[in-house]
Amino acid sequence: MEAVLDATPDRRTGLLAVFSSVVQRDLLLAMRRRADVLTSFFFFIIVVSLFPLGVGPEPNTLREIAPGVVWVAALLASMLALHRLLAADYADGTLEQLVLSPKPLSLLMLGKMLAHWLVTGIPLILIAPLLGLQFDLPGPALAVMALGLLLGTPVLSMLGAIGAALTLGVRGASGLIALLVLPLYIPVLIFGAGAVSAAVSGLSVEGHLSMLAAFLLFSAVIAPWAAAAAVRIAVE
Amino acid sequence: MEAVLDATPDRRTGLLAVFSSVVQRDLLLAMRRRADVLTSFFFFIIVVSLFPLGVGPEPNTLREIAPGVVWVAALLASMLALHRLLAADYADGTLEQLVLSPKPLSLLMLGKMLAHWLVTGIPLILIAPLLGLQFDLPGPALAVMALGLLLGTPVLSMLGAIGAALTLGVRGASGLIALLVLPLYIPVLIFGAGAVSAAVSGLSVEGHLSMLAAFLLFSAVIAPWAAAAAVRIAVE
Amino acid sequence: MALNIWRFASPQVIYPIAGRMIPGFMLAAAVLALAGLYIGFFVAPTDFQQGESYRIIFIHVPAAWMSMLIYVVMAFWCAIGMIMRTRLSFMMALALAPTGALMTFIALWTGALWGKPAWGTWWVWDARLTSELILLFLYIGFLSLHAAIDDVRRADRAAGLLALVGVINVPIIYFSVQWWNTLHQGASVSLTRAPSMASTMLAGMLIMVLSAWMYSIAASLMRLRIIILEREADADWVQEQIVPIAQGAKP
Amino acid sequence: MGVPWGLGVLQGVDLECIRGQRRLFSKLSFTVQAGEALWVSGPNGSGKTSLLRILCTLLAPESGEVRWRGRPVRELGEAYRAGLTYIGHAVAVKDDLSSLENLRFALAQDGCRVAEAALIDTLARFGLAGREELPARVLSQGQRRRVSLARLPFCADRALWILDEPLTALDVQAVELMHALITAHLVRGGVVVLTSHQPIDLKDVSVQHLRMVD
Amino acid sequence: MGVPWGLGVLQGVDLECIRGQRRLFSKLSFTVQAGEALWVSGPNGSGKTSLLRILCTLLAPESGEVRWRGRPVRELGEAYRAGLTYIGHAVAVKDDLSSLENLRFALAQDGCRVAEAALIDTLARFGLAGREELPARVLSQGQRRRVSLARLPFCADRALWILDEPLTALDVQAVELMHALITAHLVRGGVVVLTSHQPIDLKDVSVQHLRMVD
Ligand code: HEM
Ligand SMILES: Nc1ncnc2c1ncn2[C@@H]1O[C@H](COP(=O)(O)OP(=O)(O)OP(=O)(O)O)[C@@H](O)[C@H]1O
Ligand SMILES: Nc1ncnc2c1ncn2[C@@H]1O[C@H](COP(=O)(O)OP(=O)(O)OP(=O)(O)O)[C@@H](O)[C@H]1O
Ligand SMILES: [Mg+2]
Ligand SMILES: [Mg+2]
Repeated sequence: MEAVLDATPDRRTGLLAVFSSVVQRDLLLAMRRRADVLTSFFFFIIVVSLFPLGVGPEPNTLREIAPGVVWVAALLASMLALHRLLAADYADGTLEQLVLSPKPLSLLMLGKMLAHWLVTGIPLILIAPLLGLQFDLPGPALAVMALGLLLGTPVLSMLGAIGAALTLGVRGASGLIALLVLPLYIPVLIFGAGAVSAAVSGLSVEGHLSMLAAFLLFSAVIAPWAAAAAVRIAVE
Repeated sequence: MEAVLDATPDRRTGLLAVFSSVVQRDLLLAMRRRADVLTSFFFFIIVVSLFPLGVGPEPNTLREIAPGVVWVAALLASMLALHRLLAADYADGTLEQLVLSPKPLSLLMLGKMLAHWLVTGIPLILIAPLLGLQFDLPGPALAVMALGLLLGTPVLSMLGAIGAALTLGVRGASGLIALLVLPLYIPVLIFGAGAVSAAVSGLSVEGHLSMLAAFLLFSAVIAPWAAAAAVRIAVE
Repeated sequence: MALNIWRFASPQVIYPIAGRMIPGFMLAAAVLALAGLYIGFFVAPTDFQQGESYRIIFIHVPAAWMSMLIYVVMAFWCAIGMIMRTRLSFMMALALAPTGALMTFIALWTGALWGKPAWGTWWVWDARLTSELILLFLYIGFLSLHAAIDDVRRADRAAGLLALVGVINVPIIYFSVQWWNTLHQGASVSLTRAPSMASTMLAGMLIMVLSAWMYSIAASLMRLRIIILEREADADWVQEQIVPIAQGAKP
Repeated sequence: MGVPWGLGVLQGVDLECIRGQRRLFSKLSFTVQAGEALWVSGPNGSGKTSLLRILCTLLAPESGEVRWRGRPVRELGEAYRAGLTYIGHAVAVKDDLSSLENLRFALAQDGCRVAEAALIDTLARFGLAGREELPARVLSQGQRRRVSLARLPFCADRALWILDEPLTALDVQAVELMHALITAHLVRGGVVVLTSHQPIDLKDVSVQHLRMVD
Repeated sequence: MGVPWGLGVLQGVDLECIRGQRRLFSKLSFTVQAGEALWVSGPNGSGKTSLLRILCTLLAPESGEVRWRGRPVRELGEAYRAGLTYIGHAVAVKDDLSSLENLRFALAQDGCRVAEAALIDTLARFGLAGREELPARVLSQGQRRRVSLARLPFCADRALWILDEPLTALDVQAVELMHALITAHLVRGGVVVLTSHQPIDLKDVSVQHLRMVD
């Protein structure tokens, strides 16, 4: 019995250690549910593939709608995984524990956003060019698409986390998230898809991409703080 | 104390009463979470409206992609609400109680499917023609779209319930549902969007619509049974 | 009768029988593949419309047919397992799925390779192609669902149910060319176009189909043996099989 | 088959339960007579919940069988479930519905229709007077459990009650009420199977104690 | 704020709590000394959980304040939370992680790094030997609670423990272990606030009993 009563932890761990433990735990959970990691990925592929089915096989139309379709699918795939970003932690009491942590909650939220992006964003970025190929997009447009997604998907994860936090414990959360988050996603969609369209027609893409970069910076500053505030409200 | 101990219930209630109590309860829950009812609705509207943003304002392209976009959005909106169809009942023990009911489980499942359709399907059918109008679809095509949705959305609810039941308590369920269910939705998508496209080009839509009707009959026979089987597997 | 045999055939009985059958099927697969490819690439004449590229048919069609057939067989085993509660049938189904997915993948890939010279594009969103893609998703869904559930009994039955529901897709693939007018050939087009070639082409194709059958059976049996070992790891007969092997004895 | 009725109402015969790689119990047999309670106790994880789920057919035993009035419950099917009330760990209470609605629907799905007044009355006796209309979300832990237990008085006509830790989270007064309910059910000839880490304090009725071991 | 240190370590001053339209308590004041336990008991719904959540700042009181070493906890903020361990009704155990991983991450998020061996050792003492690698999903109700409680031995350096019904679902042996843990914490000068419907059986330490009324 004695040993139990005086286990001595090492409490000199810094911010970074706590941050990375949050990221690690979420990644580990995602790996456990291996299906999950693959799923937003497959969801993305399936949604992208659904459109041509509904729209018909005309290659010119397809090339024209490709940027929009890929970006809308990326939005939806990113959103699909949002519900599990915080809801499970809320239900089982983990979130209370995070709120009671002496480390800044916004940092912990940033960790969760990072994990979400690693699990949902990265696979999209990797597969999108392949799907674009099937829509017959030219090479430079594919590169622009990947770059745009690289800048845009973290924004999706960060804004999404705010929505997820705001809807915690709210009746019908998973639907409400969509409602809150999709409008916030629209600027990303417009500039992301715009960049690809511009590349297809050989125009300059710099303006679009730098807007995306600006969104990224902006949400990196705002989102962790906003999400933390929302979580505090939800836990109360 | 005595009164508590000998309350006498009236147990001569038939199948229909139990069925309608399942439907009523789910409808009441949906009304309580009023946000939810509105959400798959707004989700539908937002997704449909996102496309013109991503694709660009060219009216001919829009008219061409409209049937596909509306149907894909309907698929996704219907799928979005699937997770809550059974997962909450599973988590809080309600599903166990349904399984232990002496009434046939498949009937109770049909009740849940009906409630899901009333909450997610009906609003889509009502709003879709309005959205089609914005894509510049002609009148007859709008009527065909509404009719197609009327036949198709119950199929989505029923097939979806199977997917929801199969993924109960499974790691990463909400994603896995998408993976399982979207492929099953594809035939509905093809014939649903096909009917509208045919109507746009003035062709006969009878073949498409009767395929949808056949799907409806087929899934009305298969789905309650399959969902009940899946629920039994999950509860064990 | 056949059903009865399966019903009472225990994993313990099947394990050694499968072991004995595998080499035969493998050999047959190899020989038939060699013969089929020889006929396909050296005997069958060049197609006057498509040139040499049509020869991909000797891989494409067998793979496409197998992909559908295996799914049906898999669903059949699942149905047997659900109705008769036999463990072995679920193991059969699980053993078939990866081969089915592989065949589907090959059909898609060779189809795409063929599409470039034939239609000028790798991929079109045509009904046949798409429903074949759905088949791949169904296989993946089956395997993912199975993998996502820890309890084997539950995983078997849940995935089995999915397989049964998904069987509806197979007729869609098969009849898609009739239901929609698509880029993809209908069932008889390529054979009637040049009647003089039909017999050698047909022979080559059929031999390749047979070879695919043999390969699929062999591969599934191999996987079946592994699954049996995994699931029966605690059983005495497995211990007797494995322990001597681990100690260096001949299996 | 062939077991004469006199041998007992609820029987477990050589039950075996395996979860994962672990054999929780095997060769577990017991016989409960009408009017008798079976109190299952034992350390955490010893298989109490698993046993109860086997008894109500939610879980299939690895081997052995459960018999009700001499017949295997797998054969009885719906007929068995029609005489059974199971209240598990999960309370089956919907956050978004009020106590009253929760109770009403729980009973309706059980196929029984009850007058509104009787429902309100019962809730009051379960200490929820004035809280009938509150959504269950805001109720305390113990109050949520009370809502799920408030079904029991209406299940007097179901011979077999299977209750998994019904006393958890209940305060002293509610524990007494539960004791009274269970006693009344036994007196009228019902069978009650329940688990509890606290001792069961039933007077004037026969309680069989099944101790699970780890 | 003028309250001398000697008056106690944890103080509730004129606390009032209103949920919905209902005033759960008001003018509630108490003082807990170092080395003393506060056992909160009372009927279901009387506001025990609400009080504990107020004490750990998860809930704001309607009026009144909580003081720690004489200073209002709202002012102390992070400094207060750094000396606090709260284990609520929700166990914060992830179904998909093993017991070991659950414990490791719970500690890591608390900012404390522990050797693997110590974790395994502690889990064993909580009766989870041989189950360290099982996903929490398959654990029994009591075992899940044990996983969440296994954090406590590593929180010896946190002065204030707030535990909401820590004994629920625990078997006799685990209850004893909890008593020992709490006693040890009090002996070393910590403060423990806990709720329980079962009587708290702490010897040789001073336990203050706060009875909530409905
Ligand atoms: C990725 C693209 C493709 C897919 C997914 C695909 C799929 C299939 C499937 C599933 C079958 C078997 C169904 C049946 O026998 O009716 C099949 C057969 C066949 N495919 Fe493809 N195919 C693709 C591309 C092509 C291309 C580009 C050609 C030639 C231009 C082609 C020519 C054929 C022929 C000749 C048959 C045999 C039809 C028969 O005699 O029954 N396929 N394909
Ligand atoms: N997949 C598995 N592998 C190993 N053990 C498992 C698995 N699934 C369940 N178990 C074990 O089975 C037991 C389930 O016990 P059950 O829930 O029936 O216990 P209980 O007696 O009700 O306990 P409690 O008092 O805590 O409620 C646990 O010991 C659990 O660890
Ligand atoms: N919106 C509301 N309107 C009215 N009453 C409310 C509202 N929200 C909460 N309550 C009441 O507040 C109380 C919350 O009690 P709390 O959870 O603190 O009780 P507790 O003492 O922990 O009970 P238990 O022993 O059951 O855990 C309950 O009586 C609940 O009915
Ligand atoms: Mg239990
Ligand atoms: Mg409480």
